[in-house]
Amino acid sequence: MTTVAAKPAAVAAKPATMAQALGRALRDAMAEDPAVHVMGEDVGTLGGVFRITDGLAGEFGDDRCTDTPLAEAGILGTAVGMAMYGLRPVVEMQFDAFAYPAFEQLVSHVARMRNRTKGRMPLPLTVRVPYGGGIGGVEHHSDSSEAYYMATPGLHVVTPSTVADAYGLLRAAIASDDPVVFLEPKRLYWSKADWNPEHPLAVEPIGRAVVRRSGRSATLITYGPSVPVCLEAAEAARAEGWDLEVVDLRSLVPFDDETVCASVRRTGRAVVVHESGGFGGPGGEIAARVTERCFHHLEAPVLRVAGFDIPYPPPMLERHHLPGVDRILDAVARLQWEAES
Amino acid sequence: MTTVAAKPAAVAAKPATMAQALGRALRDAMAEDPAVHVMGEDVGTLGGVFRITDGLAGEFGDDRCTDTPLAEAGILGTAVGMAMYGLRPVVEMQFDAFAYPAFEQLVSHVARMRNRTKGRMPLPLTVRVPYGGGIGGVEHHSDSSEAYYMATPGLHVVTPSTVADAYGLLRAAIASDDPVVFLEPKRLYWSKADWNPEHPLAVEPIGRAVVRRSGRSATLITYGPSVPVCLEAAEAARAEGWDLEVVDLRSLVPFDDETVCASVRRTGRAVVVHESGGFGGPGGEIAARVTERCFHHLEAPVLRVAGFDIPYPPPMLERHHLPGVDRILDAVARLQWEAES
Amino acid sequence: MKSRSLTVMDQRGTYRPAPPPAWQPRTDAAPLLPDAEPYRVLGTEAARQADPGLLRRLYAELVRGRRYNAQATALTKQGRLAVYPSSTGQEACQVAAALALEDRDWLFPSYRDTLAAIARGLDPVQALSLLRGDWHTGYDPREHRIAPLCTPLATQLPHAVGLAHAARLKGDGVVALAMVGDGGTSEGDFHEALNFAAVWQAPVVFLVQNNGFAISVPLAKQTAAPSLAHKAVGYGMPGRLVDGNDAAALHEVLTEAVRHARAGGGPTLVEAVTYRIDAHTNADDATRYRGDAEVQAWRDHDPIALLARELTERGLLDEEAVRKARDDAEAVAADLRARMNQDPGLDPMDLFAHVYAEPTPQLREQAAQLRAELDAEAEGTATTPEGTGR
Amino acid sequence: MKSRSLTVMDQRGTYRPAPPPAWQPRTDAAPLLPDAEPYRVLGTEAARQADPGLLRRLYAELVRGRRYNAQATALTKQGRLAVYPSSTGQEACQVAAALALEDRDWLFPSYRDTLAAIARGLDPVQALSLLRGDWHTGYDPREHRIAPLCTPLATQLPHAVGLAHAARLKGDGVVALAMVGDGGTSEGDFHEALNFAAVWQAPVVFLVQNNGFAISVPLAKQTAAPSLAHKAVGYGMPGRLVDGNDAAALHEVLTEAVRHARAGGGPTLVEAVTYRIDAHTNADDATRYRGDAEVQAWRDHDPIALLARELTERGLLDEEAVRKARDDAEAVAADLRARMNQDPGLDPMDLFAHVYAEPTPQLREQAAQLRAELDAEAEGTATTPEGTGR
Ligand SMILES: Cc1ncc(C[n+]2csc(CCOP(=O)(O)OP(=O)(O)O)c2C)c(N)n1
Ligand SMILES: Cc1ncc(C[n+]2csc(CCOP(=O)(O)OP(=O)(O)O)c2C)c(N)n1
Ligand SMILES: [Mg+2]
Ligand SMILES: [Mg+2]
Repeated sequence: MTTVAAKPAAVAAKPATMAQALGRALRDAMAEDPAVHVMGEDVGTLGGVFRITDGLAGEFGDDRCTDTPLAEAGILGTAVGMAMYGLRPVVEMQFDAFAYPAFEQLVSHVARMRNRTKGRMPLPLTVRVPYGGGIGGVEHHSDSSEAYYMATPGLHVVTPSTVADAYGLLRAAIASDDPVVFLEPKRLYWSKADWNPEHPLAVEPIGRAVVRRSGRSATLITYGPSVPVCLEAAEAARAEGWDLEVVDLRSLVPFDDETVCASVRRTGRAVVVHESGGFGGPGGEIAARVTERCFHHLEAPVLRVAGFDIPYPPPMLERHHLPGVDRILDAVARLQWEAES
Repeated sequence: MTTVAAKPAAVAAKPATMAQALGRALRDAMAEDPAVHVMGEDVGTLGGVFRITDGLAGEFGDDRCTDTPLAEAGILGTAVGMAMYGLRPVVEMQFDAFAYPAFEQLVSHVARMRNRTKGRMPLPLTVRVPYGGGIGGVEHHSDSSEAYYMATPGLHVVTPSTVADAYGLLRAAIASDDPVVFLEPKRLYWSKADWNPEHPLAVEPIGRAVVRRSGRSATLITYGPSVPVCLEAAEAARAEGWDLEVVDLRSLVPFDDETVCASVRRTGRAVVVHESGGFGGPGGEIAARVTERCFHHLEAPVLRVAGFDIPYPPPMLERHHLPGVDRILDAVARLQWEAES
Repeated sequence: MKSRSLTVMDQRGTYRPAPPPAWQPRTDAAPLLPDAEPYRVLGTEAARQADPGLLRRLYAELVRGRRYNAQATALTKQGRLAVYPSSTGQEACQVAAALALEDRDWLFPSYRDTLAAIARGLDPVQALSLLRGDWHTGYDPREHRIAPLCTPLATQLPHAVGLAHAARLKGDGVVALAMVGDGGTSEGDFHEALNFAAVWQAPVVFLVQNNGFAISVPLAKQTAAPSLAHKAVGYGMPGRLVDGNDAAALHEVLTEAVRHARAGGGPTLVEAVTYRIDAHTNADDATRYRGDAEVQAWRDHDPIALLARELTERGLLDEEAVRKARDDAEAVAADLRARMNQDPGLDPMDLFAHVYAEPTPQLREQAAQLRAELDAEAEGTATTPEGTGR
Repeated sequence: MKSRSLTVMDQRGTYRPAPPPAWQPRTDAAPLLPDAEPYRVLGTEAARQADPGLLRRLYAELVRGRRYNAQATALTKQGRLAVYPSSTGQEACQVAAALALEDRDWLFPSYRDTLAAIARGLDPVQALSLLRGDWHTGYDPREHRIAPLCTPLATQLPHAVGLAHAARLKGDGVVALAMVGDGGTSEGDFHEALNFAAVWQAPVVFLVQNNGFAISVPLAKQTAAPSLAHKAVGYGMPGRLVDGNDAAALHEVLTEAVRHARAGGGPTLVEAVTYRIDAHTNADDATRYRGDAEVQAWRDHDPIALLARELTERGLLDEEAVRKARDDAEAVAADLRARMNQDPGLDPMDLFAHVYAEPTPQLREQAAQLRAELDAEAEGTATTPEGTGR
């Protein structure tokens, strides 16, 4: 698994995984604010199937970290009621595809409660969804469902790609007075970075993209599990003479037009990269809005490298589906370099 | 309500509404193929809240047109089982937002059954969803949910804008060996066209867009409820000196790149128009793919006129939300005409 | 399996090993089962013991509620409401639900339950926002402890459970009462809510108004259960079957269920057997799915008439009281009529104000666009300012 | 409301008006209720009457099933399976479910039920496609009348109801048997499926394998019901509680429920009380949530041992038969091992072949792209052909 560098920690830094950073974020949030409650399937005694919530039930008790009955609509629906009463529930969906039973609660209630009540009933609620493939998961365990959430006004949609962001963005999500769908890239759970567990990392504001790598030839616009792949592609591209910039969106909603467009205006070329299926996926929105805003800076159309428009493949075939370095470089090659020179 | 002209009928034509055409399509399909079963809430005795299924229970009996218990996941889930046994269920969801409880069945099963079984278990199943606003519906009765369905590989997504297409496309959907989400624009239910009820209209192939109005200045790419609005805008645009082409997609999946791109290559300018929210909505995909394919033909970026990125407004405010003629003309005006001349 | 005599089952009893270790019944099923017939108070001995003040209060509320339903339906004809789902015939359920609660408790109404919200003290004009179409929820849920009127059926039931659970964790002694129709019991959310409530022993009362129909679909196509109250046993909570047109019986059963919940006894499922006298909404044609005779039979079991008869027999209702109730109801209707005729004074810019705590940059752009359009419209420069879709 | 003595409820009985017109109980609740204790055959008088041939057949299948579970778990260690959810300890449920069905009937397994599919005659290699990861469903559901192994819990239950309903409409005499875990009963789809089944009187049998846990979550956090079988009454169908480690009892109850469904009697809910001896899957650490003592208690109630004891006591099982069963199981395991070590021979182009009956133009483009990549890879021109994400 790719190792992603985080912000350097002050003292006595040691390697931590993204999974640990997420767990730490939950712990710190619970310790700071008694209104924060964690709930979901197997989050208590077991500590979650990915062990993100490990130790929370022990530290804060079953009422703060609760093993619920096995019913996702019920989990999210009761969390809505808890938020209505002033709590800050953090819900874990066990896998991407197992969030679908809660879709109605999410779309019809979570996303609309504040607006419905003219702001009188905000819903501070975080829905953690482990998402994406690359872990050899069997059917229904590797979906990229961000397109559904992006198309639902009223939700924030956030996804980290580094250990530091995992901590900082999850803290910000829990602190937000709005509902946040927090997408955790499963295959980065075991990615590592040095950090100092005594000095937890900063809370990151929601809604700002970051340039993970500066470059001048073209911009790779990406997020979550595809960030390390893009960074790898950018390294490989040097051999071809391309100096690629990599923008990590971090937040799909709100969308940071400013950072993205500043980069594309500089480079004049862009490729959007994500695992989610291409058709109707996030890349269409991103390419369209970049084109609307940067049309006269573009030397070539904004291209997309995405998962195929197919149900997520079985483990033995997933490598053919996932956008990899070669596919990204192929797309970069199609950015009409001849036209420029 | 706007009246849309259908193909001229042979003899004794008289006006029919889109609602009637849909009902007739169901009737004819049921009469031709005993495997076709209609099911949903209130579709039997009542004939549906929009009366689309009026008379079917009387003609074909309760077992062919069935009032189900009130549970959308159950309706779609049992329809899956019926299709597995060789029937061709046509499911009615009462309103757009009330299809969400069935989302998991749709995404996790309906869309995947054929692929999951390597083609051995196709699912010939039609899900009729009345969608969109403009009818003064209270909360949850006016959603445009097509972005969710477009982002789900394995589904066909079809939507008529004329009386003739309502008949022709619904027949094709029911005849299809694949699952089709058939989106019915509620506010066109009472739109009328002349047709001859003795000679039902042709079955339209799924996957082909049509040029509803030819023009040379720019292309309006649209579908469903926005087609009449675009045609109206095209008429109004003549006063401004613009000759607009209007492409009615009819099928969002598969997408007819050929027809759309041929038009845009001719006109050099395009605006995508739909009611669905802009961010993460269908327009992003459409603008992106048109730009990818027609970049050097474009005089201006492909623009989008869409619903705002907000939960659907209450009836008294919906007119401010819906893309109307003025907003379309504003977008056309922003297509950088100066740059050309 | 209609009879339980499986071939060798009769042999049982001779040898009974202990149950396997993981299996123990957690509750005794018998006390969870509802009565075989709906519970009644009016017209029975029990009514003699009921508090006269309560009965008179219920009567006044029912009369006012019926008038409110008639007025709201009339307002749809005048285009003042987008739609109105009447609770005529179900006023006893609506009023009893409201009156069973203390001030600190929460009510979770469905889309049909504006009357319950009003009986709880909510301003009718605020209650009607959703159906008038000026906004979705027209009141502050926290101020009134009334959750938003809920359109997607049964989806507010898990909210009630979560809220009650949170209140219990805080030790606030707050109870939630959630309302759902017979049709709504078929939804998955009903099941999940009741199960969570029972597992958490949440202080929540579920009131099913079984009015015989889900729009046009009769109960027999909705369930094959002995009663909807029987569903309780599958969750390990008590089920109660009540005559939904008997305001006194309802008030007693609901009050007892609320008290039980508050005392830490956990949730109760109450089925109130009633009837919707009006069509589903003003837009519905009920003659398509039911006959006059059936409606008439239920008119003969009218909640107001049942209560009036009891009160009259006991000398608790004189002409004066009847007139007072009627006048009071007329005043409420007149006030509603007058205020619903006023322009709600909407600001289209509100469309962007409450989607998030802070509007996103995208929403700020869109708000600016609408602002410009409205300004242009105000200046009269827009060619066609009116009409849907323009 | 723990005791049913509401203040005035005691007064009832003196006056009992007819129930309101819309309310009639549709079924008598009493026969729907399960027994207070799980039904047993083995070790009881009833076992004496059981068919010796059937008992011996069950024994051989259980032994084979246990060996299959062990082999499949071993294959995960060798990287031949992506994951394996073992049914060790639950073999009696698996085998009885398969054997209760006729050839024309349909089985709807959950993700844990490969053994049931195999006991029904499916090739283990085909059954394991999902868990091996070479495809999702590795067999033709229509050929074997086995629905795809279903990962999202309880979601296949409505499919079973729909299929059974369709079969009934065609008059085919086909029954569907659908399997779900104790955890799965909490899902909305469980509720909706059972309700549809009862309303439609569909010929379907629901088998809940209550193995005490949903991954780590024990039954007490899943439900407060007297038993899961008690849920049946809320749908108006009979509920049956069976010892899930007693193959003879299960076979009898399931066969009877299938017969009842085939005869037009409608659905039955069967709860089999059993235990998962292995961890949830090879990836799970069961020591985090349960103790050895509990596992040992269940080992003492082992389905194979229970059956072997009965057979031995009746002189129906000699060493020869034991050895034959074991040899047979070993042969099956060896065959499975050998075949799972073979390359499944996958064609990546299959990714595009079955999404639709006809690939969309978009999929044709994407297939061409992958084809070109694969060709380049084959020619060795690709720089880094291997590895996830490349
Ligand atoms: C999830 C959902 N599905 C469908 C509808 C459409 N609908 C509105 S009312 C209604 C019938 C409700 O019946 P019931 O629950 O008995 O309540 P009642 O109308 O009788 O008060 C239906 C199907 C809805 N509002 N929500
Ligand atoms: C809808 C859904 N939610 C969550 C999961 C993840 N998951 C897989 S197995 C399991 C526990 C299942 O428990 P139970 O139903 O008792 O079956 P068992 O594993 O004991 O056979 C969970 C939560 C899933 N597969 N589907
Ligand atoms: Mg009803
Ligand atoms: Mg289990």
